[in-house]
Amino acid sequence: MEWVNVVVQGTLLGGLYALFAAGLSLIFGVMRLVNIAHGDLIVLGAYLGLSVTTVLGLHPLLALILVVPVMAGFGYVLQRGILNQTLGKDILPPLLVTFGLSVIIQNTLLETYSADPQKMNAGALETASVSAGGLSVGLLPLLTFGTAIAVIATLQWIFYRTALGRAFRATSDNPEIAQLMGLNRRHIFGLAMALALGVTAIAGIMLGIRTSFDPSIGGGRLIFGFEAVIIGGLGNLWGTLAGGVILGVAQTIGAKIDPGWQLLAGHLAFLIILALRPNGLFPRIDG
Amino acid sequence: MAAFLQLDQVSKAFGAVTVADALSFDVPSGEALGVIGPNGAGKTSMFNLITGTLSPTSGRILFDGQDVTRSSAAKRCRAGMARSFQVPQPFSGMTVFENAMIAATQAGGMHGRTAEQFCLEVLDQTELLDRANTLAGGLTLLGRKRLELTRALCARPKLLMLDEIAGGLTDAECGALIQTIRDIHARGVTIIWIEHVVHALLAVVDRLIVIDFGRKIAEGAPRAIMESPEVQEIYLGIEADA
Amino acid sequence: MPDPLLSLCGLDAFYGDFQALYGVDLQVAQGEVLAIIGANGAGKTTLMRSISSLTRNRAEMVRYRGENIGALRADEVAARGIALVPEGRQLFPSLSVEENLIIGGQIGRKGPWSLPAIYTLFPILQERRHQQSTSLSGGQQQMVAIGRALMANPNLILFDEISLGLAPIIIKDIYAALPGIIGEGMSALIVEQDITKALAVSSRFYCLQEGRVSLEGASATVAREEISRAYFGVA
Amino acid sequence: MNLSDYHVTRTSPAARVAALLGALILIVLIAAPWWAGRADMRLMGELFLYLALASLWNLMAGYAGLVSVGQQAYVGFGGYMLFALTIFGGLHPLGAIALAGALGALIAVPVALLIFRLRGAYFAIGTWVIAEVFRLSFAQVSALGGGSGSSLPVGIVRSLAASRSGREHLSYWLALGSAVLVIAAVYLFLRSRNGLALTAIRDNELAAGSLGIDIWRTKFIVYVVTAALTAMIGALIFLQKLRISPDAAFSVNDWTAFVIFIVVIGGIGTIEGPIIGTLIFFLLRETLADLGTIYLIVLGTVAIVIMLKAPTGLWGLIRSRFDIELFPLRFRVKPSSPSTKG
Repeated sequence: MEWVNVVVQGTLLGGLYALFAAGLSLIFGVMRLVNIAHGDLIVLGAYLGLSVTTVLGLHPLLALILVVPVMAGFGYVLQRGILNQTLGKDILPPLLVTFGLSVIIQNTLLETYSADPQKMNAGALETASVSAGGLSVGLLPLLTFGTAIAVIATLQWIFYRTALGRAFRATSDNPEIAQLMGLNRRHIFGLAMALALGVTAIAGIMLGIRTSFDPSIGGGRLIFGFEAVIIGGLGNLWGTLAGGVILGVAQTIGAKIDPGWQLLAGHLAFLIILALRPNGLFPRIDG
Repeated sequence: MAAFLQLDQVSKAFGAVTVADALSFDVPSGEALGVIGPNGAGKTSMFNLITGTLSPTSGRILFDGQDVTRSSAAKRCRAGMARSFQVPQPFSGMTVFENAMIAATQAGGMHGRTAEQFCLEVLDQTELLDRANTLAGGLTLLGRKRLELTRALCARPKLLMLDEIAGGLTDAECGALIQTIRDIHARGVTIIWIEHVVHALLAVVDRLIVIDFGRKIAEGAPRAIMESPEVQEIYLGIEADA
Repeated sequence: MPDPLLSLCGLDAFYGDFQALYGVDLQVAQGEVLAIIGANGAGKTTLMRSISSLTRNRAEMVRYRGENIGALRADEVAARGIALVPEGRQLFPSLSVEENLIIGGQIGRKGPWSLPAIYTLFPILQERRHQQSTSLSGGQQQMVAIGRALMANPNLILFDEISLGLAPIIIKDIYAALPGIIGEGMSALIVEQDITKALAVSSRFYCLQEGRVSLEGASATVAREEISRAYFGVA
Repeated sequence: MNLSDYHVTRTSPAARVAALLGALILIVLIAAPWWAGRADMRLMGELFLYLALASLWNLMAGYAGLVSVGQQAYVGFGGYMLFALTIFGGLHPLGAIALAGALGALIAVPVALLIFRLRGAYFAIGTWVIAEVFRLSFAQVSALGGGSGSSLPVGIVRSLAASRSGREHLSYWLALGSAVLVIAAVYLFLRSRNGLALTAIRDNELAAGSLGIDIWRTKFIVYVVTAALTAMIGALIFLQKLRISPDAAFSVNDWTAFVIFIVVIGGIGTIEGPIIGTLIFFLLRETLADLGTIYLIVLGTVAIVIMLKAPTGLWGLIRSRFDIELFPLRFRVKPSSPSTKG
């Protein structure tokens, strides 16, 4: 029973990691951009949530209504103002520019909010739990997991059922020919980044409710998201959720054995999967 | 007798598009083989399969007595293959001379002054010597094509594979090119040459194969092949109608 | 002569340091079908890319319906009614056949072409409409590429080597469909390596050689030797 | 037309002047203990170590196309090896530094086998994961102080040199020597046949492969050698710091972010770039140090602007303007007797 509990907790933790990963996966899927600043943007989302809750006295979940559009707008401006200029055959410019961005965001947060760990107050939600079959599961982790499923289902729907998704896929397949369809690549990429940062804002707020955070933790969140993406298989959103769950379960099992091993166990699970299945567990099948 | 290069039922498909369809042919040592066929017939894909840039869906490729079907491009090159690319692939940030040096030192196995002197000779032969210090990225298309030939020659191959190097040349230039390739052939180098400029091809090759839709549709003595009705039909639409 | 639909005035084009086109002058009248011929590497594809702004130019080098469009983005040129059927078809592999067609009509220009019209023209596409475009044969893929361009209801349609890599019977079919495609008022530019085919469907032609126009004239009356000379430089 | 009219050279007057100047500067630097103050020497020592790290990162990213954001793995590994080998192995610190390099190469082999499965940007994050694994693993070693770290025992420090100034001079010379060694090694490697192959891979992998260059193997060798040298530099760094902890040893900011900024600002893919970049980095740091985090924001912004507006960095701008190479790699074909041509 104890181990079942560990697996359940890990699975739910995986929902959070899938949220970290979804934005990363989306950006890579549409424009082959790997955003090193992704983790710091998650943390930025958490801090924006914190500001909204403290200034307006809103519940963190209500803060989403403000933070998601703000982050999305920021994403659009960021993409059109800076990141579009880095796209091309050479992988170095996007990598180094987003790396620079990571340092800037991290230190701006440090300057604004100080290095002290912060946490958002979600009231009763934090402690509420549901019991079933001898297991007690926190409502918040359950909500996070549900959010992850909802986010991924929505992204999946956008990608495969809407004109925007069609434009994303066409631009990703062949950006040059997509322009001949009247699609302005720069605008499409801006919209993709806006969508990705909207998801990132949700991830940041879920993170901020769940644990304390400080400006330096972005790198770690990037790595968790990245591991979930690779474990699940590039370009597969549901695979990303599975990747997040595997990572989460590996971490809780590691922590169960020795509290110092939580992160190490997650990384090792990732490296083992990389060694055995370099394309991830659920690679997208393409022609 | 084992052929120097042998393709045995080599096929390659991308989805529903087949670029090589059970291709089989032998090239004896020392032969100059010409390859013709319309654009998009799979000629360059065949080169990619032979040199290892593509790996076949099925079939076998034997080179110099070895099964090289699963070998990397680099390994096949070290075994003695060199090619030119139809779409030139220069090392753009390096000079023409450095491009030649890479081929001479990596594939040609030469060192130091010997390599330098050899490169100068080849550059002279391919009429690029006066551009030796130019960055390869700054060459015209013609210059790039010559650089492709230069690099392939600097590799000192046993099997030289040329992919459309005569297009766009003036008559005099084309004549010089034919002479260059004849000289190489005379040294015993086996040659496979894909070319649209048919008169250049006919001036050099011993035998011709015709490729269409990834299939070998004809093979034989050059003149006879060129006069065959199917070649007239598929390859030179003009003559067929005239 | 009335104002041409499209005119190129001294069009130059570069790839990095390499110049692919040198001062090309060319006119297409409303409703005219023009053939572009020339050897590999003569600059035919570059010409197509320049007209559709995939390769950007100086504004006045490309003039279309009285507007200088050379410096516009490719999507802006597309929105003005110029569509390209690119060499090698270049369908979107992650889109279904139908989605490939729909995205072609995304610009929202009014005209005779719509999904039903395309399906009437190429019935096989309707049968295959939910398949991935990569699972089709080469000829069917070419139909999708043509359909995708038509969905934009263009005034000017550019065909770049539409018979490349297709079986003769399919090429015949596609050429048989061309007159129905290039209907009332639509102009077309056809790049084709099969000179006979190109001349048969066009009223005038231009021959390119090493980035320059080496010959132009009426398709019906041109002599073979003249083309041969313009094509290869020296006969 | 006679081929004997031409010859091939790899040097130039500018390079000869640069070599002469470089030799003079080197002599002045070697003599620093006789003219520089204690604080200056410490600063210069740090500068040399950063120069060595930057030159190595540049070899990987700028030439081999292996963009790593996890080189702190080897800096920290080298540092920890120095501590472990001297404290538990009883080795002399200098021997420990050398052995740290060898062990760095050894551990880089399985690491490379794993992360070479990732391409491009994913390779970059993969290297970061490795660095995290190293950090978390060393944090588990209680003999080395676990998460809080440990100090180098006084006896070991003393074994370097009896006097404090002797130790300071020695560690200065070691830092200078390592920078000179790394730059010389990179220069000689790039001039070699393998270096030419590496540059070819950077320009066009397709063509490089079909000219017989084993791309995987070449990159693998660069990765492993870079790891070994980085581990040695790491050992030197912590020999100067005398204290090590997982967070300091495996800091992504200190050992990778700064290094990347140095290379980007100076000019990636050139030997001269990291030298200029290091000088500018230290200049900025010394003038803006009081600003704290603002300094890092400025640095990040400068790096982004350079990457977008002048991706070849400062040295790239200088080179395109004046066409000079201080470290001549280029082959030049020259007419032997200029009088024969008009």
